[in-house]
Amino acid sequence: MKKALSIALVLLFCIAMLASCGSKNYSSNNTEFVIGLSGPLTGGAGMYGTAVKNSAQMAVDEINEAGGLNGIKFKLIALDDMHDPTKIATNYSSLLEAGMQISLGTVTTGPGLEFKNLSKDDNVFFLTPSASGDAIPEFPNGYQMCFADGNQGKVAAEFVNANFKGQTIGAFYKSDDSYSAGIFSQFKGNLDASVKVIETNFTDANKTDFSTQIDTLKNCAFIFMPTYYDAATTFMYQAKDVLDKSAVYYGCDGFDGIDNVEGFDINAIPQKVTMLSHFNSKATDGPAKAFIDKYTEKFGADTLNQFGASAYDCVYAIYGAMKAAVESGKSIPVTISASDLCEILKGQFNGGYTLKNAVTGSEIKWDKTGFVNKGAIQYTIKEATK
Amino acid sequence: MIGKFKIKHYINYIVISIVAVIFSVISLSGGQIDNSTLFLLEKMTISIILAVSLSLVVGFLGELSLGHAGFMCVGAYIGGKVASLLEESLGNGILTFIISLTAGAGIAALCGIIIGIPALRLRGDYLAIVTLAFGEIVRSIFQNTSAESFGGAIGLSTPRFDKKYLFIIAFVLVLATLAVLQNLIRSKHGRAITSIRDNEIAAHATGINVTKYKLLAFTLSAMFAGVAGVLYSFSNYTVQSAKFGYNYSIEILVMVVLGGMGNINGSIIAAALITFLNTKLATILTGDLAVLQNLFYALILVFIVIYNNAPKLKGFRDKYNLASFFKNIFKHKTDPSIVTDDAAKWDVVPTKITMDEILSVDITTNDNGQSDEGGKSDG
Amino acid sequence: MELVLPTIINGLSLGGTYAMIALGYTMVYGIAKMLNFAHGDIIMVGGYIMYVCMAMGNPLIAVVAAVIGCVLLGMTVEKVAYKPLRGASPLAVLITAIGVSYLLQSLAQIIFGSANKMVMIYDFGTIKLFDVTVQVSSLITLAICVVVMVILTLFIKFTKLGHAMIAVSEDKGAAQLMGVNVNGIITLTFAIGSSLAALAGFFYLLKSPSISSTLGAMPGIKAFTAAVIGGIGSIPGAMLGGIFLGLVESISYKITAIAPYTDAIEFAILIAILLVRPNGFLGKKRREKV
Amino acid sequence: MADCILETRNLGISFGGLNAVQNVNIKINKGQIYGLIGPNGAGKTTIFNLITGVYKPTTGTFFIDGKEIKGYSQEKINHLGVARTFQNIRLFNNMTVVRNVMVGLHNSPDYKCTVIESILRLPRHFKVEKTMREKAKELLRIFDLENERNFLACNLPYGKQRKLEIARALATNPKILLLDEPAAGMNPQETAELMDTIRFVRDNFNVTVFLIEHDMKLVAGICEELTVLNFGTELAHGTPQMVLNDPRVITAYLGD
Repeated sequence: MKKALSIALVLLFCIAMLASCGSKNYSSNNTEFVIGLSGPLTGGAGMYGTAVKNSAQMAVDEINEAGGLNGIKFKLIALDDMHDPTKIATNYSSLLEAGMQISLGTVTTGPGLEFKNLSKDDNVFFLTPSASGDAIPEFPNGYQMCFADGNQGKVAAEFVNANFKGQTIGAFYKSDDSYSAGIFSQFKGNLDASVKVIETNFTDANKTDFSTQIDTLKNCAFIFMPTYYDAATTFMYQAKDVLDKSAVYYGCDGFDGIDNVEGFDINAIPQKVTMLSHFNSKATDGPAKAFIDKYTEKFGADTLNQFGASAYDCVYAIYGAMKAAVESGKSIPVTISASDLCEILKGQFNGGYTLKNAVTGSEIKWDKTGFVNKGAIQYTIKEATK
Repeated sequence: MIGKFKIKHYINYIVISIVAVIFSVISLSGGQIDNSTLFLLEKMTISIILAVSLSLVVGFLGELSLGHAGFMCVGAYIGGKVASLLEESLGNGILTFIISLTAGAGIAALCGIIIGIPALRLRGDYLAIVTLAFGEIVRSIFQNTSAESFGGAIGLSTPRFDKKYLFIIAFVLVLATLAVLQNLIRSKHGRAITSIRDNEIAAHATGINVTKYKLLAFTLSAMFAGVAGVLYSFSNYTVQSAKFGYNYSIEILVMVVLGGMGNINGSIIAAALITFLNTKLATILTGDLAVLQNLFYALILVFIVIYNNAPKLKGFRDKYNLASFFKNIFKHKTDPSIVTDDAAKWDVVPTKITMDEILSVDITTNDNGQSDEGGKSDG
Repeated sequence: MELVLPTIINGLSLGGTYAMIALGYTMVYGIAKMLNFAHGDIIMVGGYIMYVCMAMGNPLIAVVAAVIGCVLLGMTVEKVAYKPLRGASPLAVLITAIGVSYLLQSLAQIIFGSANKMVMIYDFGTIKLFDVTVQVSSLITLAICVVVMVILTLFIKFTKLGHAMIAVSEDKGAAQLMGVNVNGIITLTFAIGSSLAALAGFFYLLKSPSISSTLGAMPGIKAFTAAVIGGIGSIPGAMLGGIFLGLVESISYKITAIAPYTDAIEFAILIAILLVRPNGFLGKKRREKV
Repeated sequence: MADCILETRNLGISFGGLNAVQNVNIKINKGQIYGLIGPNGAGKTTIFNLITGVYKPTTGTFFIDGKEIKGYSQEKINHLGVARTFQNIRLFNNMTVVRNVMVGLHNSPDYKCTVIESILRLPRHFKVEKTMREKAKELLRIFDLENERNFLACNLPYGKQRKLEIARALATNPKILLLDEPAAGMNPQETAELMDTIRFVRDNFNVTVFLIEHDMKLVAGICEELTVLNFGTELAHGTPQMVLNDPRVITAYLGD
């Protein structure tokens, strides 16, 4: 028995070893520029990951059809992390071993915190479409396409300061979620002293019955709700008859897609629902409209959201920056190492590179901190029912 | 018999050492090891430590702990915090590691004592629920701490140890864990712990200090879970409490069950195997297929336990069990009832006496009515 | 008063669902003497059955289908997974139950995907009660809970089957000798427990219409907590425990400083009660015999 | 008093108002073989449970070797020299026979070895393990179990399981050995062997034996003194001849 066990043990480790031997310079055999991405393709946040993957693929296909970068094509590799930070180390290595030279980072913040550290060690450039944590672009190689949480909280606080001076507003957030708690703390920190905020929260284990929270907020005319849409819909459903019909929900980018949830009719909610966004999913003109049409045609409207729009812009931003670098005389061979490419792209992004007429903004720039600089939209998902 | 060196008692140390040395030599000589292999090795060592330490409580003491990830959580947060505090003054070296390891494992052991106290009064289902509750409490507390102390919802940023060396340290820790737990189990104290598993009432009557040994088992088990936690915090940049939920505790339990309870080598193999599969499957199975992995765990739990424990399958088991299969191959002893190994042979879940059995036994003799204390279903 | 009354009413609303689940838990635990970890997941299955049936549009059909489906599922699980282990150690049964719970969750995820599904079964609306707006469905839940509690108590006290159940819970061997069909009684217990789970799933979805494969896991554990607090095996205890837990949750959420720790508080209360009074509020004392 | 190993004074316990045992006064001298008999449900095992600390008495008290026992744990009482067997055999089923006995030797001062010493594998650990195993084998030889020492306890035949339980109890080096129906389920041949064993144990291990038994042949054959229990109270007390001819005892056993 013992012998058999030990033989099995040795065999197992040998398999592990054999499975692992490979080359060190992963990109040296590349025939395309490889863009890596890790996001939740399944699970509760699967809608976001899917949107990002689809949109990024769409952008890659468009660029390739147009001839790529001087004839060199791009390739997107997207891995599933199920919004679980512990999957990132594996995903990251797999991406690197698959030849990743540039990255879109992660779709969500929790895993992104792990990703930014790993990519720092290897100096891999990443531009995340939607991981909005303030700490995501901490290192020089990280950039964001979406507004950082702090920024969202700040913008929301400014909105409240301007409109609700001296009044009482409500807030509802998820206390054990980095995204939700992060935005809320920034929001609270930037709030005018005259605004009184009644706060309630919930945790992952209690996300189904919000009667206590609703009762606490029942007299509020304005409710700031920096949560993802799943909890928000439950809250709205349970509160629809309790809150005043004229009350306003105000969410951040987590609200995105709330009007597309299967089985949930946003119009059954009498209250007004608004969100802070950089993308208008009902746009009737401009690049946004073009994107919406193309996306809906290819993948349907179910996963159409700002995450995808952002990812679409990310790919174009990277492409644009590489093109600009080549035009300015830099050489970018297809087998360039991730670290060398990172230096080139950093130079571009820090040097005032601007993405114009994009889906999520008409003029998108970055500063050295990695935060994005573009205009925000106050987007009304639905008006109050009369 | 005792004192004689027997290679089979040390085979697991030898195998693990060989693997560790092979990889160390390749890694340190600048050889070709992928990062993903190093991650895999780190994860495997963490899983092995967790599985072996849980095996002490589940396999040898015979109590079900559903909060093992909670102890790991304590180790990870405390170890990570100490490391990040020390990083400035001491750098990210071995000294920092040792101090944080001591702190993390120590606090986790303390939690083990705290959870061991209910273990003295409760058993079976109730204890399982208490350990589950403990795991959730720990997670909930770390999740809601302020950003300055333990990072709150965002998680604690911890220094990551150089991955070229971390797995070597991890292997050393695996060997240390094995040494401590195996030496304990193969001693008079281990026998005492196993006797509690086999028959707690008889253990009391035989003068075994049940309190002491239950606490000892829980504390050591928690301590090594803490060690695994500290390793985890060093192998990751952030420690996020969501990782240490109920599901993770179950995953560790699956390793112990798959390896055969009370079989340390089995736990090691199962831990390595499941971690390996997890990592490889994660890249192969995407989309909703990823759930197949969980389905696989579930099936392992249900079938292995039923196969090993169903009273009706006893004859079948005796005939076709793995042990006799291997014995036939290697032409060893043919009588399956003879066991000469020092670790108690025990593929079967412990036969803890149920409340039912205790009650029913004496009803037949002391039926003056005094034994009529069974829980009535209608209260 | 302005704060107290709504808190109590909300607590009752929260507690009603827990009580409903806890009733099923306590039935199974009290008679089969096993902790059916999969109980919460049967609720989830009931939810998905209702989700599928609602496509046909009739809430009544959905509920009936869910009850039938859950009863069949409960009986199958008992036959396939638990019955072979009768007479084996409780640890083996416990681990199998955890396995079954996992199995149901992953099967549901494979079939229905991992994204949340919304299903509006029926909207009963709200009413004002002492100036507090309450979901009518919460009140119905509480009322049905009381009715179920009374029926179950009467059933066990006054029917032959009920007496057989008590006999099985006291001593399976002796009951068998007295001509009680032990396996049949345990299957019946699971059937009753599962139908209660289906009902609980219904009331759960009335309140929060979002279904996922882990829908039942946490409420299941919380309801077990409730059953233990009330005294496991005691039917009125389950009700009491559920409402107590609901009140604790409601109060805890009212106090901003401790709100994030609500889960921790609930579990801490569980540990404290198990240590101080292992039999809960209404449970009977059991003595260990040698 | 000096040669009295166990004395109970008005010992009693009630479960929820029901008096399971009341006012039991038993006095056992050193070296005696003392029997406790009575119909089913008379409270015999309850008395054993009281003496071994499983239950705490609600009234009265008892002395072991002149020492009053108050609220002691089962382990502590065992350390004071009380060892027992169980009516329904309680062995460590998944451990080997020799290890069952070694658990019994666990607390002996001869085999002291701390947890740290064991974990670090200091010399004492090896010495203790070796001597413990030798001692256990010696005990098994006495009970004719040496050849089965590497069997799992659950694989032993019934009679040998009973013997192993006695061997394990003896390994704790008791002053008084409590045997709960040792002959239950044995055939006459085995019972006769058992009687010899019990005498042998008493003579060679310097212990007092206190036993519960239904087999009147065994009781009459080896007990020097008897107490009869009925409905939790003492019915009769004396030598086997006296007690077994007492009409009250006959009534209690056979009914009116």
